[in-house]
Amino acid sequence: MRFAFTDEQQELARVTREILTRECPPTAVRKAWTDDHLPAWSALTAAGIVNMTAPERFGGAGANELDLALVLEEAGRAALPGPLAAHTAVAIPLVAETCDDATCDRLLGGLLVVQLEGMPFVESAHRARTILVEKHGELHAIDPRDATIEMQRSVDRARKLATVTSRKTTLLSSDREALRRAHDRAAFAAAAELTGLARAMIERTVEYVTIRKQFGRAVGSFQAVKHMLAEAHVAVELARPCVHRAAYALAHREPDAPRDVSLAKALASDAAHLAAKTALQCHGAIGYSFEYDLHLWMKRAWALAAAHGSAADHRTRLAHLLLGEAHV
Amino acid sequence: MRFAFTDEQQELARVTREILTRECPPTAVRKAWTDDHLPAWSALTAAGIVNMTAPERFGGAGANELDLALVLEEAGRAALPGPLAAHTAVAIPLVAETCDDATCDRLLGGLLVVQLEGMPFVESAHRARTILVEKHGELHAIDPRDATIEMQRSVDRARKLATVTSRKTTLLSSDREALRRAHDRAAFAAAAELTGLARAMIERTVEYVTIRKQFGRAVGSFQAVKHMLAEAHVAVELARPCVHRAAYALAHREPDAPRDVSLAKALASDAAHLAAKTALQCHGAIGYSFEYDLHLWMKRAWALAAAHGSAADHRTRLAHLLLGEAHV
Amino acid sequence: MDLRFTDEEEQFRAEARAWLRAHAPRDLGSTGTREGWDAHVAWEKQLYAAGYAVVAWPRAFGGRDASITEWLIFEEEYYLAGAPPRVTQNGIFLLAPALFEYGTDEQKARLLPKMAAAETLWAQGWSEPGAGSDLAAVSSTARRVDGGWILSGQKTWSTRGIFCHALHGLFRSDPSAPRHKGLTYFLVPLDAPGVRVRGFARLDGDLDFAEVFFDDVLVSDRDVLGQPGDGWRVAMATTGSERGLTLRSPGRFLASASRLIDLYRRTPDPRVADEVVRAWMDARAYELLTLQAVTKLVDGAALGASSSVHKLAWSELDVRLHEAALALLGPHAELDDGAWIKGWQFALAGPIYAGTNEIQKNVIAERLLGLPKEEK
Amino acid sequence: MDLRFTDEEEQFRAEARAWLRAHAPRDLGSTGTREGWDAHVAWEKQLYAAGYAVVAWPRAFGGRDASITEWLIFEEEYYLAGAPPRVTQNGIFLLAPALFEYGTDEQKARLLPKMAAAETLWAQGWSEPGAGSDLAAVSSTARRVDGGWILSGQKTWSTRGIFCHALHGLFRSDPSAPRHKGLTYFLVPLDAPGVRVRGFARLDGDLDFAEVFFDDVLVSDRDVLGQPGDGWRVAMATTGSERGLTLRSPGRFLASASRLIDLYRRTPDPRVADEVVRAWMDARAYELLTLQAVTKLVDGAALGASSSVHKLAWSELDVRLHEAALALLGPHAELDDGAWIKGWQFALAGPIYAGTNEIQKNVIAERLLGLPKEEK
Repeated sequence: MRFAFTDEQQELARVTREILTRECPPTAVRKAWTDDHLPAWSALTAAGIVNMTAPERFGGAGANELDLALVLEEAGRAALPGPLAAHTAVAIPLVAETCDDATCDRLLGGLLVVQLEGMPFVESAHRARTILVEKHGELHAIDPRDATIEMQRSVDRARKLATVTSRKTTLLSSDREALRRAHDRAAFAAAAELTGLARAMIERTVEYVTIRKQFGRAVGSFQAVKHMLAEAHVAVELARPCVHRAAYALAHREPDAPRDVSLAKALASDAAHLAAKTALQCHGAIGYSFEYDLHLWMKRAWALAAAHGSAADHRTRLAHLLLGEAHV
Repeated sequence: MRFAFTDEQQELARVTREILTRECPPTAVRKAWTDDHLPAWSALTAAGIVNMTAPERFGGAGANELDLALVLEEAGRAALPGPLAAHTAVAIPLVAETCDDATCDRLLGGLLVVQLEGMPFVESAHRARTILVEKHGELHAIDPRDATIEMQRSVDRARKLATVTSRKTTLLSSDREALRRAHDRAAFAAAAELTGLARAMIERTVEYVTIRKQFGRAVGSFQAVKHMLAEAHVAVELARPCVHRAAYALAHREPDAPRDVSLAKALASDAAHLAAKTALQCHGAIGYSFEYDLHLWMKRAWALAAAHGSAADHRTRLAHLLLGEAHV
Repeated sequence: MDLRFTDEEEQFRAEARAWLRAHAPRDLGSTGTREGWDAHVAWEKQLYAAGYAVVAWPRAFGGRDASITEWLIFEEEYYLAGAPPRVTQNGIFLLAPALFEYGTDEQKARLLPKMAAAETLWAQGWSEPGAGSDLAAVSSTARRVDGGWILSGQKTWSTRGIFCHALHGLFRSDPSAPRHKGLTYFLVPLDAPGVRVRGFARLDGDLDFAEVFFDDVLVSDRDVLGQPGDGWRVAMATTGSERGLTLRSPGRFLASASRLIDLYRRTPDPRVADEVVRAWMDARAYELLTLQAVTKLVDGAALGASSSVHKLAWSELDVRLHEAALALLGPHAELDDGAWIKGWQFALAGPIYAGTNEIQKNVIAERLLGLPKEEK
Repeated sequence: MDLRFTDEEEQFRAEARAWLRAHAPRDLGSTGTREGWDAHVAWEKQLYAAGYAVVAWPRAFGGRDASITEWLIFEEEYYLAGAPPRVTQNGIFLLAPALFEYGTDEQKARLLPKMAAAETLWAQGWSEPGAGSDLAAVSSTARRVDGGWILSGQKTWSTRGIFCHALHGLFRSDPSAPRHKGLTYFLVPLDAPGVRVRGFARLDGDLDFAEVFFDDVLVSDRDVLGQPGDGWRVAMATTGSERGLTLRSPGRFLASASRLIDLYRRTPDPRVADEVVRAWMDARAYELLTLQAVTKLVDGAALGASSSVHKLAWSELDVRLHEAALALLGPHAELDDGAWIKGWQFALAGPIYAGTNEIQKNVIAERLLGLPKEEK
């Protein structure tokens, strides 16, 4: 029994953090709000991260969710804009496990985004080479040139959402199990990003309340502030091992993966919500200003907490899994 | 618009408090744990409180829920053992509004207790002259001498619970509306007692943390303790006007009374639970000891919060009232 | 206890309701834009013309001598009609109570009618970069000179302060006095030489805050509210005002709860039903708390520190209510196109402004429950 | 990451499970009565005879040299089998870690085997009437005399301390030293002249606490654990022990969650379903937190202040889990006849003992997050 990441996995997280510290500081996230700017993408591609989940023969590293978990956490930590989760954690594995080699060869070269049932919008659809769409339990491919892509404004402007409609779609697969796994991968990826976002908000808040003085002392020396931050920290510390356990379950295709994924997404969503609320309250007015960066993380956290199943959605799935028949 | 009690109602509360301070201190509540002891009952009877809700021609004062609200709050405040709520707030009005004069004359002289549907136990059944029982929407009377009364042990030993079975019952009424009101009166009375219990626990805790020192200062000077107590206080301050509004709605037989009663009982139950938990935590170990009196209030609060509809039960009723059809 | 309204009150309600439903505009745009601001000011002038701007004020100053109960009725109807936020708020709710209590007759006559008529729009100047929760740390200064005062320093977080004509706020006039003593309350024209106003955006991106810089701004003695050195007390008249933020209109939250219930009916989700019910419960409980307080005020009692209970109640319920709405909207909630996501961000300010909820809990603990102050 | 257990570990689990299911007794009565106590002690002796009393200890002292992973497996199986609370706990979980770290060879050889065999039952002597959260305020004294020490004072809140043979705890040996310095850790036979033990009841009425009075009790030098004046450090070895309360067995809470799910299935109430699910989630998350910590320990890291995260997690989930159970029981919950109302009262102690949760939050804020200490 060893519940920890390998040295290689930790090293990849370190590399990711280095790239994102350099290429995706808050100014870059802000730039993505106003421009159609995708920070760090080429550096992440060059580092082999963007396509890491593709099989080696298609230019990837055959990475699984355990390899991805810390990378996605780092993406959340930096509030990285763009389709890393959709492309790397969901679309590539979905194509790789449902399509023949010729199709893989064709699709895995370009940016993939994906719309699973239940999610009304697609992120970065306007940039994608191929848009994957789940419809009635089938997986279809859409060429963006055949599609009407209508941009939608998210409260987090760095998320470039759109609705996608197209008459011309190509059936890729009817493997419902693979699609079910794709849902779980999307929820897992969001959970990993959420714990990263939550940690970043707590860290940033700790820095601020250590410096900010009121009543002649650091705001962070007040017990009320300490306890709020401690509670948020505990929530994140409990969510993280659940996210890691979900990664393990997905990587090993365990039959209980849905249970572990729902646990992870529910706790990570709630932890990120709590961290956002705590961060704002402990900052006071400054955190409420648009010029201060906190809201870049907060709004991402709100969006991802609601995406791919809210905490309540995942608890409902758990109720069915745990309580079965008895759950009316 | 005048949302306050009359001078007479406040005076009656003052008298009740005087009686209970004298006749129902914690030692008396403790005595009721071990003996079959009913503190303050004769004094409350002598003061006209026990039968205050009976019509004047049957020896009462024709009092309504507005007259009762503060009296019941005082009963809660003192953790008064015994069937004051059942007899005075529920049974007497039920008999008075459903029975003919001859029956009233017969029943209203002695102690009445009542078992409404949904409540598995009767309090003080072994002392009653008459046990009222709701069955299939009808009101029956049972003579205790004809009944099997099996005592049950409550976590609050001052509550003398029993199950009552009897082959011989007398039909009193099939007035379903009156029975519905009886349920609401029982829930309202418990809510009023609960706010009294909650206030008493907060007051007692404030006293303790003001005296108790740790780390060279009063425990109550720590912000964490202050904020916990402030939150409990706010919960009680919000529940009280709801209890008072419910009293008004019942006294005036407003059609929305069920809504106001459910609001009152739900908030009062939660406020009392929070006050109990806060009181215990702020006391620390001493509050956890049986020799200290806090648990006399806590256990009553647990019992009454679950009785006559828990907070969740009443929120469910509110969901039906407010959301109607849409509430699946 | 008698919860009926008098015939006169019911009559007043019917008139207010009819007028508001007929006239209340929707979607006036953001008050952070000139256009949106002007539209809001136009609405204020329309309210004033109809006699509804400041119902509880004396007629002499533009009001209609309404009772506090009528004021509450008006507020309820105002929000039920879905009428816009009031850009006069910093004047009529925050400054006016202090003016009524500490203003000279000349000041009242000069300032109140224009405030009521939305001719003078007021900004609040309390917070500073270094004085938030710790308001008494104000470091902007007022220096006595011949025939007046010279103001210097910086105010910030002045809500809807960009397009205002005047600012009311605290300045340190005696640096040698104890913290709470050396403050004076000033009323400052924002077109005075040396004043610079910079707008900045709040959480939702709307340009709705202002920083105000004072670079040796000369004001006269008649711009002092109350006595020099008495600024803290004047400010407290504002925060404790029963018709200001303390009795923040229950109508606003009841109206929100009612919109939430409508949303639930359109997109029912039984898992959220309980949160919708709780939102209504909290709003209703807050209304009843307010009615109880109004009765106390009518009886001549002061609310004092219990206003902190009110602040906690409305600010927390507002957050919770919007959380329930976002839960109902699911993944659509993040779309920045609706009233709920806007309202949610607005609600998040509630636990911070007008004294953070942590400060309010300190007040409740120390002043209502009597717990010992933290030793310095 | 590899969450599989080795064949040896699975073998160990199978054996432990089989033995526990065959032998674990139910309903041994209250440990506050002589009869109940004796039954619990008999069970401990049975555990010892089977080699399960202290699995992770060296064989020399009565253990079986089990790894920390095996220890965790044993704990899980212990609770899944519904086996009784362990009356040896104050010895094997609290004193033993300090003995292993600070005890002399003579002390270890003399004390550990009898502790393991439940021949010596240990009580804890830390808290005093004036020293609870503020443990360093201990005022019971140890006075140096020829060939030993004289102990005086009072200890209290000694859980299951009534029928014990010995007590381990803190005494002030140097009143002139700074608060944390002048303490010495003593091991005191409770049959020594001058010791008086008084039982008192906890919340649920069980006589499960003891006060211990020391009236000039003479103890020898070999009854000192660690160096004189080093008592605080010795005590911290106890609280920081990974196999003691810090890694409080997840098995206990998983077993409770599983009983809660059974209760739900018997008396389903969809309104409580979400709380039941949350209870399971919390228990499972706590298990995973623990497994992660175990891996860190195996790698040689220390848990340090993060043990406060564990304490908050298990104590809060235990309360919540029992609240869900009581909600399912409805008005029947108040009957004092079931495991749930008993368990609820027991759970309520969790946020208080072993360092209140407020103290734990201070530790998390200051030592894990690095927030500044409160100024004195």
